[in-house]
Amino acid sequence: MLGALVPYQHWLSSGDNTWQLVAGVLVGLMSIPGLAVLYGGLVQKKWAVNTMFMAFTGFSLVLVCWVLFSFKMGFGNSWTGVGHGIFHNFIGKPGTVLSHEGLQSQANIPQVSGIGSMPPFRFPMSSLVWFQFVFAGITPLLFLGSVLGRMSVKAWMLFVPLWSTFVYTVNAFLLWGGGYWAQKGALDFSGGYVIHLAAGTSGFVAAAVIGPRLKRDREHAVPNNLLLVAVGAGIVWLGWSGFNGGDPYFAGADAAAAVLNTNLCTATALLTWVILDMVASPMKKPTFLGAINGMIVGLVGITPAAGYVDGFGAMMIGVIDCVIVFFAWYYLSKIRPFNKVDDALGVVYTHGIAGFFGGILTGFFADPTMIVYVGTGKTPAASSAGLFFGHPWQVMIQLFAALTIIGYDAVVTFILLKVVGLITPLRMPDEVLEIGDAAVHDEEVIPPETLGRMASASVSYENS
Amino acid sequence: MLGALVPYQHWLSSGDNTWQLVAGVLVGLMSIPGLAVLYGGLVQKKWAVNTMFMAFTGFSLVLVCWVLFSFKMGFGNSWTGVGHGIFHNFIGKPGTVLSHEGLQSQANIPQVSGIGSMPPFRFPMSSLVWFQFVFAGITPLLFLGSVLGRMSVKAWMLFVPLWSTFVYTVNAFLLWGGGYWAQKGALDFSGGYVIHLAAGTSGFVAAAVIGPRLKRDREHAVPNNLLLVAVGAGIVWLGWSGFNGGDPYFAGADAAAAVLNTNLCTATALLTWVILDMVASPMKKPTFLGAINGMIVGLVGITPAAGYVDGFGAMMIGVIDCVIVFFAWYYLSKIRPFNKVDDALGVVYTHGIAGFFGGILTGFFADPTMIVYVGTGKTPAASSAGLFFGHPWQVMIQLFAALTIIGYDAVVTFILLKVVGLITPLRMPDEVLEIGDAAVHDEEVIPPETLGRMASASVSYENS
Amino acid sequence: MLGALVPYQHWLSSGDNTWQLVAGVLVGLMSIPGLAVLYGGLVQKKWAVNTMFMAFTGFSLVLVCWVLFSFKMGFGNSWTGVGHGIFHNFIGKPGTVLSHEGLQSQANIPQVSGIGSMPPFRFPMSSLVWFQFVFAGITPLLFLGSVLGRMSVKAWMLFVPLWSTFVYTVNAFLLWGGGYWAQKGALDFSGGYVIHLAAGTSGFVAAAVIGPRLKRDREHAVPNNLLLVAVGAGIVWLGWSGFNGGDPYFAGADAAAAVLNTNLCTATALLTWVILDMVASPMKKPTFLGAINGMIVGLVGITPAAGYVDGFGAMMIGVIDCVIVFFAWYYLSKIRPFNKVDDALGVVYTHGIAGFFGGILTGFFADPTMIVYVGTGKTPAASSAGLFFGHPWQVMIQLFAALTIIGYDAVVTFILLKVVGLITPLRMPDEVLEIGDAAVHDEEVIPPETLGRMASASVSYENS
Amino acid sequence: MKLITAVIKPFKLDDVKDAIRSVGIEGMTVSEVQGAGRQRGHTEVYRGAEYEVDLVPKVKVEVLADDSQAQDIVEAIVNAAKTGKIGDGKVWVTDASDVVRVRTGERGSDAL
Amino acid sequence: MKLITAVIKPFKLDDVKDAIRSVGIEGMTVSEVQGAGRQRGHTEVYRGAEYEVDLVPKVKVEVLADDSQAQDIVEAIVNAAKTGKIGDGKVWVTDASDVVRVRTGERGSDAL
Amino acid sequence: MKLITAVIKPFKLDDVKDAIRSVGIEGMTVSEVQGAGRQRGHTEVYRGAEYEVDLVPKVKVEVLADDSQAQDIVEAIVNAAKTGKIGDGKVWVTDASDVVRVRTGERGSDAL
Ligand SMILES: Nc1ncnc2c1ncn2[C@@H]1O[C@H](COP(=O)(O)OP(=O)(O)O)[C@@H](O)[C@H]1O
Ligand SMILES: Nc1ncnc2c1ncn2[C@@H]1O[C@H](COP(=O)(O)OP(=O)(O)O)[C@@H](O)[C@H]1O
Ligand SMILES: Nc1ncnc2c1ncn2[C@@H]1O[C@H](COP(=O)(O)OP(=O)(O)O)[C@@H](O)[C@H]1O
Repeated sequence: MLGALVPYQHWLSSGDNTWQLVAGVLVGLMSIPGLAVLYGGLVQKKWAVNTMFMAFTGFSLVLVCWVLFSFKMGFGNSWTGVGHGIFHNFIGKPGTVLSHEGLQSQANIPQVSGIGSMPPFRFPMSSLVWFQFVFAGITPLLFLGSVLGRMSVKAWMLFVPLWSTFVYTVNAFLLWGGGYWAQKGALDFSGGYVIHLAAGTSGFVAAAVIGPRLKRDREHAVPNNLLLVAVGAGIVWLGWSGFNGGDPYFAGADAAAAVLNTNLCTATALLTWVILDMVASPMKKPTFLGAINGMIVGLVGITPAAGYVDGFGAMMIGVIDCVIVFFAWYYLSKIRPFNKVDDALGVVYTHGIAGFFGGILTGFFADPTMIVYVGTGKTPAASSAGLFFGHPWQVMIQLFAALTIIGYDAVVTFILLKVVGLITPLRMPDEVLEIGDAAVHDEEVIPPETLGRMASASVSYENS
Repeated sequence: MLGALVPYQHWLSSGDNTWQLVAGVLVGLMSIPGLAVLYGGLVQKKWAVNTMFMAFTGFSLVLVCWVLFSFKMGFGNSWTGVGHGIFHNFIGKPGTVLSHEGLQSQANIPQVSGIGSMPPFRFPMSSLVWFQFVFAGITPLLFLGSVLGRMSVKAWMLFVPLWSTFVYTVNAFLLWGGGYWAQKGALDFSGGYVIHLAAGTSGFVAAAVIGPRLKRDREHAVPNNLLLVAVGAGIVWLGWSGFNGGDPYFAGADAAAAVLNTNLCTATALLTWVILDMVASPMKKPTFLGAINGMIVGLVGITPAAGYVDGFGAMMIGVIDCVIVFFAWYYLSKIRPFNKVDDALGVVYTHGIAGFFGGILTGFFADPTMIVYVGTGKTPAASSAGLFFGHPWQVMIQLFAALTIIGYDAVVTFILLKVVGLITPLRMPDEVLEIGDAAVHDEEVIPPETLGRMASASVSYENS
Repeated sequence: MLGALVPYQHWLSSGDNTWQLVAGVLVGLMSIPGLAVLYGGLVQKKWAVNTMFMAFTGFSLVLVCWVLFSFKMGFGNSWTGVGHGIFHNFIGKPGTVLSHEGLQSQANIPQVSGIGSMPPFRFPMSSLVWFQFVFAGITPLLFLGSVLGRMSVKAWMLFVPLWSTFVYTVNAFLLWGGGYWAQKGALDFSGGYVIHLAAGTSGFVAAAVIGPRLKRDREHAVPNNLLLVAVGAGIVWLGWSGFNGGDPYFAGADAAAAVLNTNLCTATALLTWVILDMVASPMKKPTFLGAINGMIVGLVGITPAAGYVDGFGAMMIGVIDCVIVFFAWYYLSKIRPFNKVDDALGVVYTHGIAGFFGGILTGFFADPTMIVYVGTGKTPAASSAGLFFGHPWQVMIQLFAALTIIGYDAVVTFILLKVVGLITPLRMPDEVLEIGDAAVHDEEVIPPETLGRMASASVSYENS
Repeated sequence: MKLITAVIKPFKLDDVKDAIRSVGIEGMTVSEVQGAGRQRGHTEVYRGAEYEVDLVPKVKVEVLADDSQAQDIVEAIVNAAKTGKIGDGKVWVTDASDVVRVRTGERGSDAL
Repeated sequence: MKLITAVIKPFKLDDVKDAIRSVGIEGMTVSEVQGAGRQRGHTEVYRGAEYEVDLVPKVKVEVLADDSQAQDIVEAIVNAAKTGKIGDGKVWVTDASDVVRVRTGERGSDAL
Repeated sequence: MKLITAVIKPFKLDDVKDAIRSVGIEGMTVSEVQGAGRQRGHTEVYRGAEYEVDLVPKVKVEVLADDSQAQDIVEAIVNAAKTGKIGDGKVWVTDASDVVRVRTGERGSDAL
């Protein structure tokens, strides 16, 4: 036979490609419906529809930008060309990934993959674009938790693309795209900084700039349905196996270790919060939402560490990060600036502080016997060591990387919101805030069935 | 060693098999719980249980038929033997796939795979049967949206197997099983015609034959819970990555491209509907259910195209199909026959029309540089070209294939319903319709807890 | 080039590893959010939060024990050393799997894999630990259904780790870890005995020891929301594709057959219950919760059999097991001891009896042409034969294995609860039972929004 | 002043509202209630356990009106709510000694 | 005609319904309400924020009856609803000047 | 005895409760209702179909009080519930001929 059809090119591994695609789907599910209904159930009833609307549109907006220009800003060639220092390694050059090369050629992060620190990818560009998109897409949904209940739809629909373009891509390039902090050896396995610290920081700044919810809403800020919170939280938890498991980019031993560590740290942190609730909270009772908080802290805390630490490290991060966030939640929240900013769902604690300390703890617990990639011949295996494994400087690298993210993201978030504010008001008017969903969207999460009447049924049978 | 146990035969690729199985699970989740709760949340409260009951039983009925006879009708050898013309390439010969060969031998679509147009499969029959079942299983659940709120349970339980056997298998054979339209080069990547146009057409005909819902129900046709709509919609969206991603049958570059295109078209269409809602709807407000409508249109629109078009094509399909469906939804619905048929959830728009134009647009945007299968030696790669890539005839092929589906499905749906109507009434009696779930199933979606009392607790502790 | 980075060791197959990881995620989703919201929706409103809290904490507790000591008790070397008889093949030696070897070395069940009956694994330890954890983690959540609405949180948090350590690991070692019943050839593909018979037995004993729910609660034991039941049930159903599909440990033909069989048996059983509801239940009406019961019976029934039977066997198990459980549910429940124990959700029927007969039926229907592993050279393929295929003794093996599980689990559950009862009361006090969630957790599933006021908002903006 | 209370079938609410308005009263207060009476409830079955709901969903409408309007309103409600089938409901009238409009403090007829 | 209104503990509804029927009245209207009184509410906690619910779920039962039956009904309700613990509720009686059965237009005692 | 019924804006409930307590009455019964009146409802849109909800969520508070306290309570409620915007609601007073505390069987003022 002179030739035949084969399903794919020689560089492609169907196992690795499948893992990358499925991991992407799992992370996608964390956003839609995961976070949409987790937040949709956590807010009071009058804001459930608006919260979900923001989640669905935010996710969509990022994807459109992603393929048009921003994927390359995070994972392409440095915009300012090759060079030293942070300014030459800050952001990638924008470009589309819409062509058949952008979809079907071999995936590649030019400043990272196949050039020593990472084996060449065994899947196509579209798998990489998809996988990295779901991370870019979830980040605005995380900080939505800070600003819901007052941010206007139009402002949201402008701010999300801008933030994703000017903040997220920089975070990603610096740590994952081969930028400055990647070169310095900062560790962020799956986004403790790029995503969670970023969401916590930007959400907090945005909550401050946009201003608080109505007093009346803060006084009745009870969840509308904990069953939906559980649906969302459960999908977020298990979906996180893809979040962290997909980041080695290969379905190997490190991916599996990352999956197990993720779940282990999460279980540990969840139980830690439950125990703290029972002994250190004002009511001394275990609460379901406390368990969910602990769960999120564990998920966030292990994110920068998942494939770098061993199981012991994963459990320690779960305990330590959860204790820190628990006490921040109860005590830090009483002092400035935390008591002056209405961060509606407390994103600054469960994502910002949890991500910050997760990253720092990675600097302590990174275990060099955990092999991310296997060396052959004389090439040593790729792995990383933290303070407890003879590399104390790692903690400082982690700290400085974190401060870069906090500083940059806070400032640019502030500027972008001021710019958006020139175009459209950031807040909804008070009359709209008083009513909520019914005023913003003409919809209610549970419409009062017997108390209304269809007036014009544009899509419905008419009696003839 | 003279021999050993190995996990699988040489023809099997664990990567491809995993992808096919997981893609099947994702599509399965789109039905159960996806559509079940999407529709269950969209209907008014009195019909939520019935809607979900229909979804769970419909899915189950198709699977039983599928393994007993209908899989082979869609994907087996032509019933009427080899020959030319549509009648010799219309439907496969029924047969079971219950034996160990039906489960564990190498998968094969006799008129398609491994015979030039497609490489031989690298997974077993059961993966193929499973993967194709989830498509067969979801289709009746889609047109359930047209007939809910009045179709009787018994009629449903007869109609679904009949429709699946006499309509779905023909659609599938014609386009996917190597039948007439496959031979003519009609493109339907994952079911824009086989599934969505079919569901829209058959649902519409069924709604007409069965008659409208009660006037009282149409006047109170508000959703009972948008959070559940979000749960369902989110699972449907992300699950669609398996819907379209699984259709190359290999976890290669085209699968990845299909996944990315699917999400991209969906995001684009969702945003298009939101913007149209803000500028062209009567209230000029963005609505959550509008976003969901746009999402569905995008998912349906990209379905016939997913692995044939590039990213630009995917976005264009998202915009164009959504604009068409949006205006059909608001204006076409006011004229005959659309204003005379009570298609409860508007399936004819979001699936029928969206699928029809998705298929036509595939005829425009199919990009021949998108490689479905890679050619080796002198064999050219398998790909397809549309009008914008020098193959104008493709649009006509798409059109004629669509008309075949519309015509055949409408007529046979009509006949089957008349037959079912001879056996059992198609509609529930009006007294039952007035009450809803409590009359049909003795269940309510949210039973009034304090207002009732357990009379005979067949499964409960008795005081001794 | 003298060397390079490669993504993984030569023994690792990315396809098999991906399958094992994804199957684990699917099973994890069955617990969280699957069972959490299935049960959370099935209980009356006052217990929804508590039910979900128990599910999330139970799952977490098992994982922590699992990596610290209990995985090795189920899947390690025999604690009492090599030897004959049940006491030398009863339980593994405890040990941690937290080190990098526990995470990244090649997976291995010392008394099973790679030693004749199973090819060597192609994935790392962490994939195995993860995959087997999700089974260990779901089991307590299943028997939660028997004891909810009165078991105290503290007792639960002590009992779950003890039960998992002293009961589950023994079940697993006996049948899956190479213990006594594995050596005798007892068949339990994915846990008909290890998990479901165990949950049914232990739940029933626990319900008896802890005592019934309040009379008042039993009289109002209506579900609080069937839409959430559908969300949970749907995830449980489709997730079960991983439950049974993952158990060959390779993504081969048997995995695919197990997936298809699982769905087929489930669809069959669901329809069987629906038909029995229509002809043999007191009200002669099809019910949604009847369909869900049938679904669960099908899932449980095929679990011990999934990769051993052909499609015909799968359907027969669906029908037979469902008929048995249906009549047990309606008639056995009226006689002692079943009418004396308040098994809140009837776990003893849908898991205990369904699992028992699923296992027995496996002894009838196991088809030796279903190849679990492929033999090469002179090594025969690994497969199993039941009574209908010339191996009548298999039924007795199945029976004795079942009786071992029932006897051991019942006795040890009883002892463990008595021990826990010495430390903390097993039941909540009656005053707490009267109120439910609001008393146990200071939370309600749907807080009454307009009727309360935030008093101290520890995490909220303060007016300055 | 009179307080007219009507317990009606839920789907008749729109008609009853229109009827009351046609008498010249714009305001009313509506709530969802459950009724027992000649109209029988029904049995629900959850997992085989029979659950008797002997109450039927109704809507309660309360209207304050001048003594002079009271009879007209009662008539209007009865006509609008009637289907002739069991369970159509009741209307009753009680005396209200005082009525105040919160916004203005107006009393009596002015408060309506 | 009298309108007897009872606010009771929700789980006593079945007993109260039976008690009213034993006096010979079949019809009544029931609704879910929240009560404040001696029986204290409780505090809920959502993500650390304390939320005071000082209201307690109650069920309200309204029964129209002939003047002659009113006292018996009050007695029957009080006996059936009593647990002796704080929060058992209240029963009160008001005058209804007119009662109509919607279905038939019957008035007064015939309308019950 | 008087029964004071107030229909108010939901977010005013806390203030109204406090106001009633300041007059010396601890007990009251609260329910969620829907009001029609000058305050307009709104239109909701579900998948393009317009759905008119002409009712506005309100809270109803019922308080039994001695005749002597009734006026004070009405004043207190009106003051607490007032925002000055349309839709603040109504308060009305009816006579209760009898009141019983279920727990003790006490009647009249003692039952409050
Ligand atoms: N004695 C009563 N007191 C209060 N409400 C009543 C009384 N009798 C009937 N009702 C209310 O009127 C509704 C209709 O009464 P029912 O006896 O079913 O029908 P009809 O009034 O047509 O004879 C009941 O559901 C209940 O809400
Ligand atoms: N003054 C009142 N006006 C109206 N309802 C009242 C009044 N006082 C009490 N109630 C109702 O009676 C219920 C029981 O009253 P409470 O004071 O708690 O107990 P008890 O009646 O046993 O002393 C309250 O929850 C409330 O619904
Ligand atoms: N005639 C009436 N009978 C009973 N309730 C009324 C009446 N008029 C108004 N209400 C109640 O009072 C509420 C406020 O009345 P509305 O006319 O909107 O404002 P305002 O009292 O400020 O003029 C209404 O929502 C309704 O619940």
